[in-house]
Amino acid sequence: AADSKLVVAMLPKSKGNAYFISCKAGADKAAKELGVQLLFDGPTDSNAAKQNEIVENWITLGVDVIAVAAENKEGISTALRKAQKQGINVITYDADALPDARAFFVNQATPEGIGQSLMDEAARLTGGEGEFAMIVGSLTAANQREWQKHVEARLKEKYPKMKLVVVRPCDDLKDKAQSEATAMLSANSNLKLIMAICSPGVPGTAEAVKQAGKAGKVKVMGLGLPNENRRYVKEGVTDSVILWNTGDLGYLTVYAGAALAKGELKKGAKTVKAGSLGTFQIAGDNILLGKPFIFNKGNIDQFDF
Amino acid sequence: MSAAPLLALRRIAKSFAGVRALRGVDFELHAGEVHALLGENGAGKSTLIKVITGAHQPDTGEITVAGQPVSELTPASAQALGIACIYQQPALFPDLTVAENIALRLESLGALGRVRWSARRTRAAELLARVGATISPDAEVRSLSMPEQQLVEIACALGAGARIVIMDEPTASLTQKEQHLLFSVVRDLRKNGVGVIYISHRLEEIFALADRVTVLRDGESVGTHPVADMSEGALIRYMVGREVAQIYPPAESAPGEVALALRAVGCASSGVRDISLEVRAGEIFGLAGLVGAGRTELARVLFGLTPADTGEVLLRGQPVALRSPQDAIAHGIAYVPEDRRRHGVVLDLPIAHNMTMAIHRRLFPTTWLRFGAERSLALDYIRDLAVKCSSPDAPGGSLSGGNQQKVSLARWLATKPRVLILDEPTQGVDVGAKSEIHKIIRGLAKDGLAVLLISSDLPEVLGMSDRLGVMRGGTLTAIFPAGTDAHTVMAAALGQAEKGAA
Amino acid sequence: MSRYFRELSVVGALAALLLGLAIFAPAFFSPQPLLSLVTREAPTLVVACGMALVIISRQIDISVGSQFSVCSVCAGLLAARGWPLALVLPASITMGALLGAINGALVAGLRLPSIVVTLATMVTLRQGLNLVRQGEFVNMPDAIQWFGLPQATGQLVLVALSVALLIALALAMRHLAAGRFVYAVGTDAEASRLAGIRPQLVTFLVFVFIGALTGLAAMMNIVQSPQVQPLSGAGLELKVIAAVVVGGVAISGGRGNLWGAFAGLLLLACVSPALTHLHIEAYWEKAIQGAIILLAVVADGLRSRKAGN
Amino acid sequence: MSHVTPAPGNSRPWKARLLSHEMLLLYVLLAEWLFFYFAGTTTNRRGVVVGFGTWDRQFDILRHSCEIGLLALALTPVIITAGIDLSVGSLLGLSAILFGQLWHDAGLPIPLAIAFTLVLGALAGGLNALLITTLRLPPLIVTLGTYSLFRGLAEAITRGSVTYTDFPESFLFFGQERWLGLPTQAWIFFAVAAAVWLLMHRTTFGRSFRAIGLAPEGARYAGLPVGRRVALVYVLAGLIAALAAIIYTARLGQAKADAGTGYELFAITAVVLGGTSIFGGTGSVHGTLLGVAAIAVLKNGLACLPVVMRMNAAEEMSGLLTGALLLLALTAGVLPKMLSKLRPRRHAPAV
Ligand SMILES: Nc1ncnc2c1ncn2[C@@H]1O[C@H](COP(=O)(O)OP(=O)(O)OP(=O)(O)O)[C@@H](O)[C@H]1O
Ligand SMILES: Nc1ncnc2c1ncn2[C@@H]1O[C@H](COP(=O)(O)OP(=O)(O)OP(=O)(O)O)[C@@H](O)[C@H]1O
Ligand SMILES: [Mg+2]
Ligand SMILES: [Mg+2]
Repeated sequence: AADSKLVVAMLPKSKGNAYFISCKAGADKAAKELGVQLLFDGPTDSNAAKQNEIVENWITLGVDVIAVAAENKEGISTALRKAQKQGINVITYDADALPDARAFFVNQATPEGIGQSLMDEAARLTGGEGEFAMIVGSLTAANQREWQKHVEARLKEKYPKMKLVVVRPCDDLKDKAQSEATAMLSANSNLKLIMAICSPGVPGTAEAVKQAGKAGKVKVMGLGLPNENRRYVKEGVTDSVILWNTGDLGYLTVYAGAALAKGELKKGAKTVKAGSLGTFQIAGDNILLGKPFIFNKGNIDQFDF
Repeated sequence: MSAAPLLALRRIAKSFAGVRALRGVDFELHAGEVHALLGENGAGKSTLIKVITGAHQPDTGEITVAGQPVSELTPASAQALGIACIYQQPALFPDLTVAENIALRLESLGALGRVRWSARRTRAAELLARVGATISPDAEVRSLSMPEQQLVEIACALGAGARIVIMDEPTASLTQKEQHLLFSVVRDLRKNGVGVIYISHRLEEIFALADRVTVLRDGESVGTHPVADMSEGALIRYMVGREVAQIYPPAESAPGEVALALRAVGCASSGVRDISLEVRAGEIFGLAGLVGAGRTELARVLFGLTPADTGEVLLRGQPVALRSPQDAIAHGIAYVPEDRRRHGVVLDLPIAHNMTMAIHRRLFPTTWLRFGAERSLALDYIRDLAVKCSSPDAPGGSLSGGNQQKVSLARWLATKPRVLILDEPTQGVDVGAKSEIHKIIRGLAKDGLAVLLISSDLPEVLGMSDRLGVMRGGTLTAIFPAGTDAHTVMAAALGQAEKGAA
Repeated sequence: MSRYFRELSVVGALAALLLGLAIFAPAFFSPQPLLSLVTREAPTLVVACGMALVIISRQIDISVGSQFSVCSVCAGLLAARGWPLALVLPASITMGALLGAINGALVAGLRLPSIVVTLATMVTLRQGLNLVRQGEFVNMPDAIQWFGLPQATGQLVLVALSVALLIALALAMRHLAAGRFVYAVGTDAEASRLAGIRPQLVTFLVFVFIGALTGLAAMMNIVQSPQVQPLSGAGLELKVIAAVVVGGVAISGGRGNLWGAFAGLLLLACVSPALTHLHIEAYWEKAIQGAIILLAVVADGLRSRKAGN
Repeated sequence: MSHVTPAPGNSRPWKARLLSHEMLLLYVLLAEWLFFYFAGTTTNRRGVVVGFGTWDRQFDILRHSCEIGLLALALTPVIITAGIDLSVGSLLGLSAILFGQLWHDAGLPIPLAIAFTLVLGALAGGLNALLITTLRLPPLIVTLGTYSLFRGLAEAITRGSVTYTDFPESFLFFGQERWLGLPTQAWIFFAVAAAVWLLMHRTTFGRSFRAIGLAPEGARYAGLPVGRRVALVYVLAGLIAALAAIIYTARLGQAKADAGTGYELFAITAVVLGGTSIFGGTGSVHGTLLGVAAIAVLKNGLACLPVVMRMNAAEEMSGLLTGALLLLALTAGVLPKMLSKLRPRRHAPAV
């Protein structure tokens, strides 16, 4: 009870996801450096209702900071507002809630930036023309829809010679991504590229392309972790994987949360310090992590997460 | 008789959760004898049989087979010892073929043994021929009638080369012809040195077939006697422990107006066709016929379970549509079904709930339950019909067969019917309860009910009925007045007589 | 003929679907996607065979999905520790058999209803796995991939293995005494006890068997990819139950056969790739699968009602 | 030897009643609650009492239990008629979507949209009822089909992605605020619970559901309208699932196609834990409520235990323990019987 450690509670969308596991690694590191207690709990599947329940639990537990990757903007915001009313510091990371429900958003990259990076990279790989397909995580995940929207917007705006022919969900399962990609390949003989925007989707697609013997002929790219894709990138099946440094995202989130709780980070601040990573810029109420990074054959071995 | 009996039981006891079904039974069976087992409902006959076949483990007691003591009898080991049983309810697999059913009993294959389908088929055909059945070995058992299934059971026992064959009320659902066939199979077995244990509530069969008889009462054996030394009266005294008059109560009033009239009623899906008859208030109209003659089907038509598609049903002169049991009840028709354990009482529900089940609308008009009213109604019927039970809250399954039948009857009397259909009301009911039920039925008729009494027990229909119809092949072939002799009725049921006067 | 009405009608529906695809999307029949489809469904087929046995014996097992996940992760962890394939494979099968034995002991030994028992073990196993692993993936060494064979050969081995298993089991169910025991127990446990069969033992063994098959299927699945995802078994139970039931195995036990289950599985498995090839939006997939299940039972219901009258 | 079996007199029913399934479950619930009250309540850094022993937490438990509780109430009559309905969770999702559409796309006022949603839920239940009663199909399979169908329709209608939000405050009041001290939806839940309890235990409907569960043919021979009663049970389940969808939407402030995924299994677990036999015929509504409460307290209590918090595994632990509790409840019903079977045989020689 008299344990006077600061308690930071961090809510991922789905805690088994490799993406969030690597987030947690960074968060753990920051928590150790700061001497705060870190709770890292979330649904095992992406489930908005469960996220709410966990936040409400944390409210009654009286934690100091709640950091949330929102599965659903509106759904979670009510609970977050309630937390703020009880004097809990609320920030969001990875996926934002409504602006009035949190103090800051640790923004790894804007959906727009991600969508543009993805589309630009796809255009670079195909030479700006031809048919391509897309694999998404689930049909109901909000951030996926957001990214897809921005990909399509960029496509319309800048690459008139490219055509998105099919979008299929893989339920965040690698096996399913693989069979979907296989079906796509045979159903669309002119396919030049498959873009997977969920992390199990990229290796699944790569496996399908590899098995179809179309490595190199059909490009594979998407959002994913270097470790999951290293094998395929090296084999030349997957061309590029786009991601920010997820460990840094977790690290920065914990630092920002702690700073907020200690009163070091206030509304209107222009920068925030995050231990060994140095200082980060703040634009409005968005703490910016930096640009997404493109991993390819040349640089992938430098990263381990 | 020979020194070592084929089967000897000493002081066998068995209890079920407090019910002492067997309290120490001694029993001996010799080779080449038909040994009848007799007793009231619930005396423990079936339980004893299940002990012999290994289906139940006795709590105490010894079993000796051909001089060898056996312990821990299981169905498999009993089979290996040459014990075969034809249960009250055939224990066959409805989804499997006849050949396969027979094979499952006879072949003791290891789990990895190979099934020889053609050999199975030939063997089945051969065994079926031996019991005189014309059943295809490839027929699925669910498509067979009850007697046909019984014949398959007997074929199994024959095929097993059993030394001890047990028959638990095998004739309860057999036709006369099949019954004679069965008797000759039994005599055949006896001739070949097989010991047969034969259970039946029909005393005439015991006199016709058995060599010795053992009587069970309340789970104890009260004596074994050669059948030749016994009279019917003596046997009944042994069973019941008192005298029972086997006299049917006489009619005490003249029938009134026509309560129920059928005009050329038929129902294609259940094989009932062109039935015309009239039943008057205060009259008992008996329906005789062989099993499968369609009497139950007719009752189901009248009760709206399989609605009629041709003809007309009139109640007190008014034509009515009987599309469902609810319709039938609303028009004052009640039906006490044949299969009391499946249809007559819900075994897991209290007696009181069972009794009020058909009168929810009347007893609970707002659908709101009135426990007090229900209880007093149940107590009334328990008293009036002399149901032996601990309380109205006891589950129906805790009662003996005869008392279950009374509960089933009470349910329908509670509807205050004008027409009462009774389907085999005394089947599997012991002599004592049977005569009580007869008295109740007669009393109901006296109160002005029109009673349609279906029974395969020929003396019963003859004795109880004011008029008597005979069915055959789904239609009514003859109607006789009271006092017609058994021979004439039987001949009509078998289709050997001309159409009687209606 | 009418005895196999259900199996034939499923085959008919499958044929109609394939015919439609042949006309409107001939690309479906190119070897690669077909091979990929059957490779992917091979493990499911193995579990479906087990499920057919369980349902024929008048039980149900909704814990197979969780068993599948547990076996996958355990096998993955062993492989990652450097165990050779020759040990990982039997270990996975044994693991499955043990999990099945728990169900079997509860259902057969204590005579508890299998639907509730396996519901409980499903939840327990799934959450236990989550608790221990927190959803983490397992990275597998290359030696386990495709059973250490070249990929094309490996695919063929997987498919051949599952088909061989199907044929062997289908024949065993018809021609071995053990198979007939399963039918007998499913038709009427009490009658089979009186016929000298030990129904509780048969039930127990059926659960052990489906567990072992699930362990094998898990292995067949994880060799296909370099990572084991603990969620891989999610929803497997409903998929195989649906396939088996669509294929005409009666939920009330004692009726149906493995060929029907096979046809049912193929029919349901073809829906998803068929949608892609016919350029129908993916959102309809679940609804169509639900409709197929309903149509299959409705056809049966109409037929038996006609036969009944 | 000196042990005397109690005479079947007055003492037995008392003992039996105190050891009935429901009472045992009540003891478990109380034990759970007390344990978490003492082990799950702490004072935090700011000196505020937090954790399980706060009113806020108790209200949260209540709030979070309403939807699954409603589904469990819907399933109790279904299971008592020896049926099952796997589709309630999917129907919750479909109803949430339909409600969102009616309000947002069709522009209906909220009360009207609610009314229509309830009607549509009842109709969807009616589809189950139709297939089960007129064609006599096994409920497990029919509802497995509609389980897939309803969820599939919800996804197809929204193309997976449309999420309805921005509901008016007056509507969110039902899911997020308190009324007369309790979470608003708790009042609705209690009202439904009372209604279902009365239906099951005080009217002829409950009586006939039981009879149908025990002996469907027997019930038909007794003149009970079996088809209509069974249909009623599924329609009611659809109606209650739609109501749960409304509450779910109000609680989260959003309607999305994945609403209620997996809820059917929780609900079935609660019902069975509450002592309703999966074979039909026996069971009670209060048992179901106790089952729901036992699971909810376990789940929320674990989340307040410091040990569990440090492991970040409240969800998993509670799932694990719920499964174990279910197995325990099942075996608890059987083990005494098995033991009593063994006992007389063991003592028989001594007598
Ligand atoms: N499995 C069981 N559980 C509890 N009680 C049982 C069981 N089987 C039989 N009994 C009881 O044991 C007693 C003897 O029943 P049993 O079936 O042996 O009688 P029976 O002589 O065959 O009667 P019937 O002529 O009606 O066939 C009855 O009181 C019965 O209720
Ligand atoms: N014409 C027919 N078509 C089809 N099935 C028939 C026909 N006649 C009788 N059956 C079947 O034969 C069986 C026995 O018929 P039913 O019960 O009507 O005879 P019953 O005279 O009442 O004999 P019981 O003494 O057994 O009551 C039933 O299962 C019935 O379905
Ligand atoms: Mg008997
Ligand atoms: Mg009859």
